[in-house]
Amino acid sequence: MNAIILTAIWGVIMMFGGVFFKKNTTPKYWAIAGIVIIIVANIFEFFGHQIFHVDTKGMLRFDAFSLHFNTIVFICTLLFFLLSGRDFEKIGIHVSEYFSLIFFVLCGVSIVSSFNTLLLLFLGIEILSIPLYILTGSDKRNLKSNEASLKYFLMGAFSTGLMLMGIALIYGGNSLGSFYIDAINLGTGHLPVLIAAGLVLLLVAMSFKVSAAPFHFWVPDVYDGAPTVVTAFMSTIVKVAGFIAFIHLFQYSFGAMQSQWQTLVVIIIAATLLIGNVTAVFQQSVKRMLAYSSIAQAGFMMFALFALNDTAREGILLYAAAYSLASIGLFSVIAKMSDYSIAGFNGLGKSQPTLALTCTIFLLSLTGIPLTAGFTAKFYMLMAAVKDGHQIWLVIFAVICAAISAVYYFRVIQAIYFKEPTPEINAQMPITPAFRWIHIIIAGLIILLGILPGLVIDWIYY
Amino acid sequence: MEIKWYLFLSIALFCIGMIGALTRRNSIIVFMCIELMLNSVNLLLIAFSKMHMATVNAFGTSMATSAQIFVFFIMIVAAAEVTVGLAIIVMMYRNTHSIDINFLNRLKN
Amino acid sequence: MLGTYFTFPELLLWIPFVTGLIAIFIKDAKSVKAFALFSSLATLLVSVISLCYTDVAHHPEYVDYNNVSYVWMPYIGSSFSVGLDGMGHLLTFLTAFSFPVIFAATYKSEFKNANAFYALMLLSQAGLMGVFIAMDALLFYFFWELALIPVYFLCSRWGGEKRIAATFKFFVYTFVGSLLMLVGIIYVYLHTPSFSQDSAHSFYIAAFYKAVLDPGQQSWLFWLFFIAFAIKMPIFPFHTWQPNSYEQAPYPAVMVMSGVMVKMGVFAMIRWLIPVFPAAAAKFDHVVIILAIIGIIYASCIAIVQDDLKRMVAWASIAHLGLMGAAIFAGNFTSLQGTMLAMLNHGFNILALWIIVDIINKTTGIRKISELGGLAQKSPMLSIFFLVIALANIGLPLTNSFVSEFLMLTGLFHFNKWYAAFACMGVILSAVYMLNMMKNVFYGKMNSLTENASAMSNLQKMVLTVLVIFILVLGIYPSLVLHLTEGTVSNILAHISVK
Amino acid sequence: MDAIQFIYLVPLLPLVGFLINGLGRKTLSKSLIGLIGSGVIFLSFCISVLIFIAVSKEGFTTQDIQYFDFINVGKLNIPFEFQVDQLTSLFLLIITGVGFLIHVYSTSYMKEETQSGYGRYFSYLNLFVFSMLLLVLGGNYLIMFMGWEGVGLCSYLLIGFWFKEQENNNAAKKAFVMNRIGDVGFLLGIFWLISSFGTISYHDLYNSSNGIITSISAINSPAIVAITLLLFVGACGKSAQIPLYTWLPDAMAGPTPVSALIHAATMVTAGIYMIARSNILYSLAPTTLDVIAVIGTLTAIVAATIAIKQNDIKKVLAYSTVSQLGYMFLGLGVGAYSAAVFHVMTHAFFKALLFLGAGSVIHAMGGEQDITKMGGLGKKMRVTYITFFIACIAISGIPPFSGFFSKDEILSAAYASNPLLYYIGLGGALLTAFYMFRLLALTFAGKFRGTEDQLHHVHESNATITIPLVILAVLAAVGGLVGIPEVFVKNGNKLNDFLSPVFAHSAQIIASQEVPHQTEIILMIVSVILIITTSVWAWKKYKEYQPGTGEESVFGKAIKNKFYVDEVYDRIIVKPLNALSRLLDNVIDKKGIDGIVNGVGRGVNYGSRQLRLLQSGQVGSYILLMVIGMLLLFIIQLFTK
Amino acid sequence: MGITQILFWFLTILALVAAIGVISSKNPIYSVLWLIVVFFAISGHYILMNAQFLAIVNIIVYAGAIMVLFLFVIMLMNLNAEAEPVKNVYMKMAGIISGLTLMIVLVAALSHSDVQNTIIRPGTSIGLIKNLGKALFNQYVVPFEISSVLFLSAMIGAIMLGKKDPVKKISL
Repeated sequence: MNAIILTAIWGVIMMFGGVFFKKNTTPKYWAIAGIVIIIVANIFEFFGHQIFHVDTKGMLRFDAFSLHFNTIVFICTLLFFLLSGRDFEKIGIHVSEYFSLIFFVLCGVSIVSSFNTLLLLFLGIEILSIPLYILTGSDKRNLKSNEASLKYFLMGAFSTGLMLMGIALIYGGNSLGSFYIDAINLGTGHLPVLIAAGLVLLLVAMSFKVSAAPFHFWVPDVYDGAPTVVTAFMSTIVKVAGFIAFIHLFQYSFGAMQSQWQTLVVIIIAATLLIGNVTAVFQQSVKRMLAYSSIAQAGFMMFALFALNDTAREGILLYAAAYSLASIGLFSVIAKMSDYSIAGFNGLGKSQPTLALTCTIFLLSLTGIPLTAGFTAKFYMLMAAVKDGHQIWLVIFAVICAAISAVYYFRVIQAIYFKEPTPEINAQMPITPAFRWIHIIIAGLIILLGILPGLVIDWIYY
Repeated sequence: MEIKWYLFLSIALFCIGMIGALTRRNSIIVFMCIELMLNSVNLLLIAFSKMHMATVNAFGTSMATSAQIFVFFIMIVAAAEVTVGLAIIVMMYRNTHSIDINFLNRLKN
Repeated sequence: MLGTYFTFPELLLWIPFVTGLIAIFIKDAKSVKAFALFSSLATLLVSVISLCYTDVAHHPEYVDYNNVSYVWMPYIGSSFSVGLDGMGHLLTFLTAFSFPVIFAATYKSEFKNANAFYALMLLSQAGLMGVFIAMDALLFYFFWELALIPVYFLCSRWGGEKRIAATFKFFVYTFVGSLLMLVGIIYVYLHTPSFSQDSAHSFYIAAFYKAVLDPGQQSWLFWLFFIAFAIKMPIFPFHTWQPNSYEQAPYPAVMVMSGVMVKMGVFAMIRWLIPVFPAAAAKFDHVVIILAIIGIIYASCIAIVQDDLKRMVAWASIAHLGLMGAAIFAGNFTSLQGTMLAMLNHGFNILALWIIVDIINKTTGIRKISELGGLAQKSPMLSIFFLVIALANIGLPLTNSFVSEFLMLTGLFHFNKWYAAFACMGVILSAVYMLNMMKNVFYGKMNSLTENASAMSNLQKMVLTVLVIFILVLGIYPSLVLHLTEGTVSNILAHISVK
Repeated sequence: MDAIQFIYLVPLLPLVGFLINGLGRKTLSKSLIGLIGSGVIFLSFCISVLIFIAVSKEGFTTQDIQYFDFINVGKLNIPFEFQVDQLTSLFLLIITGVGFLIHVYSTSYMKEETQSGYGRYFSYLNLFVFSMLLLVLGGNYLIMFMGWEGVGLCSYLLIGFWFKEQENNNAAKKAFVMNRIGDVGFLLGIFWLISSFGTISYHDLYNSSNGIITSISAINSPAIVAITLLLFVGACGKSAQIPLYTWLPDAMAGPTPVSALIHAATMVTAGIYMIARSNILYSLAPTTLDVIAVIGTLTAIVAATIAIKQNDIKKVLAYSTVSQLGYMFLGLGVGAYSAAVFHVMTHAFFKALLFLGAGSVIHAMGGEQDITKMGGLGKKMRVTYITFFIACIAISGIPPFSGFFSKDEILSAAYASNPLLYYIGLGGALLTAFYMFRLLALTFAGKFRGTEDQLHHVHESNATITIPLVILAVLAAVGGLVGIPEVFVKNGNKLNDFLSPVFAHSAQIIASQEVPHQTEIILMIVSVILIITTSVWAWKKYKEYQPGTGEESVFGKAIKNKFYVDEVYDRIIVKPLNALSRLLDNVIDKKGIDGIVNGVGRGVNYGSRQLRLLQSGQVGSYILLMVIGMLLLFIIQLFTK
Repeated sequence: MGITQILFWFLTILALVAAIGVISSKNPIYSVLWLIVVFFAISGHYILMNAQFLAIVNIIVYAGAIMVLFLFVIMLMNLNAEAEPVKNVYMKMAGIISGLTLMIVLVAALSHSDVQNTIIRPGTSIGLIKNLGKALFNQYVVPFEISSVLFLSAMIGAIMLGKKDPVKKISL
């Protein structure tokens, strides 16, 4: 609850800050201060010290898992602010408002990680999405940004419609007439047809949010068109929040009858892995490539939904951290570049050796090479899936797709180290020592989680 | 009336809205179609709320209430969405003098 | 004593790892070279000392020096367990020995960004060591991949013209294999008994050996593991990455790859494949052996017509590893002992061969066999070295490979006479291509290109002499190695027969 | 017994010589190199003599000396061991004795080599002797195989001694590879032995009291036939029998003393030794013996036929060796093991003599080897001429020279076994007489047919060359007397008696068929008369030879071109192998397997290009695709159960 | 057929016809008007089901506010029938077919649901404002507050996107 309230409050503070802040650079520091406070408050709540005592009537449920997830997300956001805070200034003049919207998104994130009724799921998802529609279009005079924003908005609204229809059907189908997600849980019996239809609609709507195929079509265009710094935020933090909501919902409401809808998840996973990985291979723009790669990674994260066991819950947290850290790091570099194509990375190994090394670590992590968090995350996902015991072929298919993913991630690595730099492009990237150090910290975190995943996982059982 | 007629009606409205969203290129009309879809959901929810009228929750209120409140929230959200959506459409119109959803087509492949 | 604070496997792993990290920061090319050489010599020293601490049968306290296990990820039953058994000793020694040899032999070569180069070399050594000492499946997988990454960078950064594509192919190939293996590891893991209260299953090697898998499960799991290992070795038809990447890789990297890395596959088959899936191994032994033998003949034939020295050696290596693959699956004491010996021998021989190819290439600037000739007049010493090494490759008696080939073929013959007969074709064909090379490169008349060939450096002479001495000593007294690995082999055979 | 304790010195000394000469080839002086090279062999020879004396003593039993565990894996234990018996000691004498003479001869013959070449030469020579000694001393098949491959290697090195000429290298390679083919057979034989009996020590296998073989009474059991045949394949390679004989004539590319060494003392006799050593095994496999006899006979006649048309002095001798080896195998094939060994010995003498004599001639002619360009050399090179003449008589089998006795013993044994073999063998003997005297006549008789320069150059060789010739001539003349047939002198066949312990057990297995003494004498007389007639005819025919006479018949041409065997081999083995290799490399591998691998990559790329077209950039189509996906999910969820 | 049924069918047909009118009108303004008709029809249904409060809200918020907003925007842009270019016929067909298929699939599937024949009768006080207001500010106070965040962000967005910034060149 601390997080929800504080993020909302800080969003309001930032909103008013837009009026009072004289310099464009000030909001960044306020935002960093805010997120630090929120992290601290959240950790406090994790250890049982609530600041705000609110009776939610059971509509929100703060367990160790959701609070822990919040902490991870906020820490990622902090790192994101530290790395890319200045890039908001490039979008336009409303820097403070951008931050304010980000905080509202974070409010949505904290809601979807702990919702207990479909109503709050719906509200959370909307709070998460609406600021993002705006942020996507925040580069107002950029037609790509306009286009992305419109596409995102229309499709997002459409998926909201699907989701609401699903909720309505589920409401009608369960005899209790309840929106509480644990009340929907019907045990292992046969799925009533109304609930089955509602489930499919919810699955589709949530798949849309987490960019699983074939509901992923908005992703490449929106990620590509949005200002890079916004892309970094929404492709990482918002997306993993979507996953948490997804899993939360399906585990509590439909977990017991998983066998009746697992096939759908299998189809979605297979399609997502295939489309994400294969399409990414041909992309020339790193930004767009990362968009496809985020689809591909979503395929892996969907395994948590496929398996729905403890390992999957552990894995999704790890995956959230690993994927977010690496992507934030990469996007922060792209945000500094004038050329998003792979050629933009040419010779980075020579001009920016430290950055090159950290980027390589990020890419290796995304590929899933051991000693990086990406590996442990994938490992947990695969383990969860194998533990589930069904559809081993899907796991094998997934690892083959992971191998395909090496193709496009390594194209960037090849550009960094084995290609000669093109002098005119990206000659003077504004790289500060602080930026470098934060990169190193992120890389360090990735490796740390690669060696000791327990650092993240153990807290679930605190 | 049997509940099924409401169900079919709202499905019909939902699908008509969907067909509109699929076939029209005017972004405002597409948006209106989506609103139509939301309204069909509202109708369905209220129909179901009547069905669950007898069930009472832990707080002593009828389960029908929760659905009606839900509809209320849907309306809130729809209003917010409309604000943002129209702002986006207007912004695009300012830049391109078009509200055709296919007019801007820089992002593809 | 030492065992209280540090065990040998740890030292073997951490020395190259830490020095590798340090090496990045030594900007001066000469110093980093010397540093790398000394680091590798230190590792070698540790390895040699560890060899003295092997007699576990008579000195049980030696277990403390050679095995250690730390808590790592207790909640999933994985631990940092490393240990040295006979086979581990053998292969860590090979690794420890190879690197100083490589550094010394290429001491004259200049590499751009020397610090990165030598750092990656040392890191690859650490990865390789890790593979050979890991007693935990997850740890094994970690090192299995980690050994690959530095080599990938080495080859892609310092290789030939088409290096990026060739090396990447190599990378993807092995990556696919290892990911498949990962699925297999997870599956087996979920069928292991518990080894601690913290988790229901364990990655510990003994747990893997005890995993309860019915033959049906073993059948498909076997292939998941097998493909990974077969790609690494490589066994026909998973070999196509090798000639290209060897052709493109810089010499030190290619020495690491063919001298040590390919042994990872052989090693892993013996340690992680056959004892874990004995039923499947028994079921598919014919398939694998036939593939391996096709590989022997196929690769030997292709080696005959190669014009590029590097490609020729690459194909020769595939042929030799084919024999090892067949011998492993013959699965008797003789063939396994032969394979053990062969791993070491092949390491020495191919290393020496690459050193010579490197010298030829560096001094003449060409690699085409057809353009070379008459080097024996220019550099008789080199030709003598090559002769011995070529003979060792052919498997002539009194050289090391003879014993290993003899044992492997004996074992194979015991398994099936026809297989041995076909595998022997490789013995004939190897003579053809090695002598072809001898004839066309060293014999004959000098030409304008080879006239300028300069002599070897003293360091190279020394290294080659050491290698030749090893070749001969092991050829005359192979018991040195056979005694070392006896225990391992009987353990593995016991596992196969028990299950 | 003392000498036998030092038996390890016999091979060790040449090895030491090899090392010293090899390492010091640049620093040591030529004379020192020669001295060391010959000296070590001489010392070995002395020890061999002592061993021979020790072995010939009454009550000697086979000695098995183990040094260390060579290979010890599980149940398979192969020690590094030597075995000494009569056969071994005889071979030791031949190898070191004849080898020593060749060394001495070489010190002078190779004088013109460069310093390092000289050193290299002697080190190889020493290594050669070492390998051969290892071969005969080995106490099990593996040690034998080590020597076996070792001689192959040395022949490779020496044939390609003048490595600047690629022809020599090709010959060397051919020799090695052909040997290798045989060796693989040998190796498989060893494997089979191991898998059947678990051991390959002669001691364990053949020991008269508790040998494993002895306990198996089944004659012609498939395993034994297979083992013996496989081992025989090895022998074919090493001893140049059909079909693996073509390397030997090509091996003439090396220096002439090397040919002497290969043909007389070492290498080619290895096959005979091996079969003689495994006589018990072979006696248990009569089928194999028949095969050996047939192949031996065939080789004898074919090689002899080819020899009559050859013009290269060394080629003639080479084919004669092949032919003589055929006789030896014939002897082995009909179970006359000691006769074969006897022929090995006499052959060593006269063939060494022939080659060394040929070397002397070539030396004198300044490297010329074509006998049609020689003639009349007898006047200028008396010693060479006489010794060569003696050798010719000996090889042709004219009594009382050595060749007569040994060949006669083989032929009579062949007659006892199957008269047909005898007749063919006799035909071969006649051919032998013919080509040897043709050679003699063309070289030494008539007018000189070379250039003026050569005529001036021709001279008798110096003492270091002639003395070995003389010694060998004496041996060739009288060497046969150790094996005088029973027909002439009771217990005259000393060699047979000496070797009898080795073959005793075989004699029990094979019921020996004795030819009646009268028949034997008649056969002998007939053959001698025929041989002498042929010899005289050949001498007459070629005494006044003038080149360029007449057309060759088809058959003659075929003979001259060695029945086109090399060409056939080239056509059916070498070329197809090369073509196959290229096919494998360029088509199967690059296009096939790698093509599939690359195809997967291209497929992914293609898929990528196609799939991204789904991303049309139009919201309408995105929603449409979403709806279709949703429909699919609905159908699956709601309508499939 | 009682009055309720007659009203039901009337409103249903009205809603469907108007909905089709929404998606088939060339002129956006007609679409808006048709949509308002739909809303009225739906509100009628609400009243039939005794959800008076929502019926009123629906009229006020949707028909009154939101649709007016739409009209404003359309008029602001001065759009008329020709403004919309012709869409690809195949896409149209595909859209219609898939939409209809979805409808058929859903109807076919849901007509087997076990609650379908529950009769809905008018006559409770649940839908009254008093009742709902109590629930909203007791049980649903948290979502209610949370929805304010939604509005805030929407507001910021509308302002930010609508405000005229110092001129920056349009980047393509």
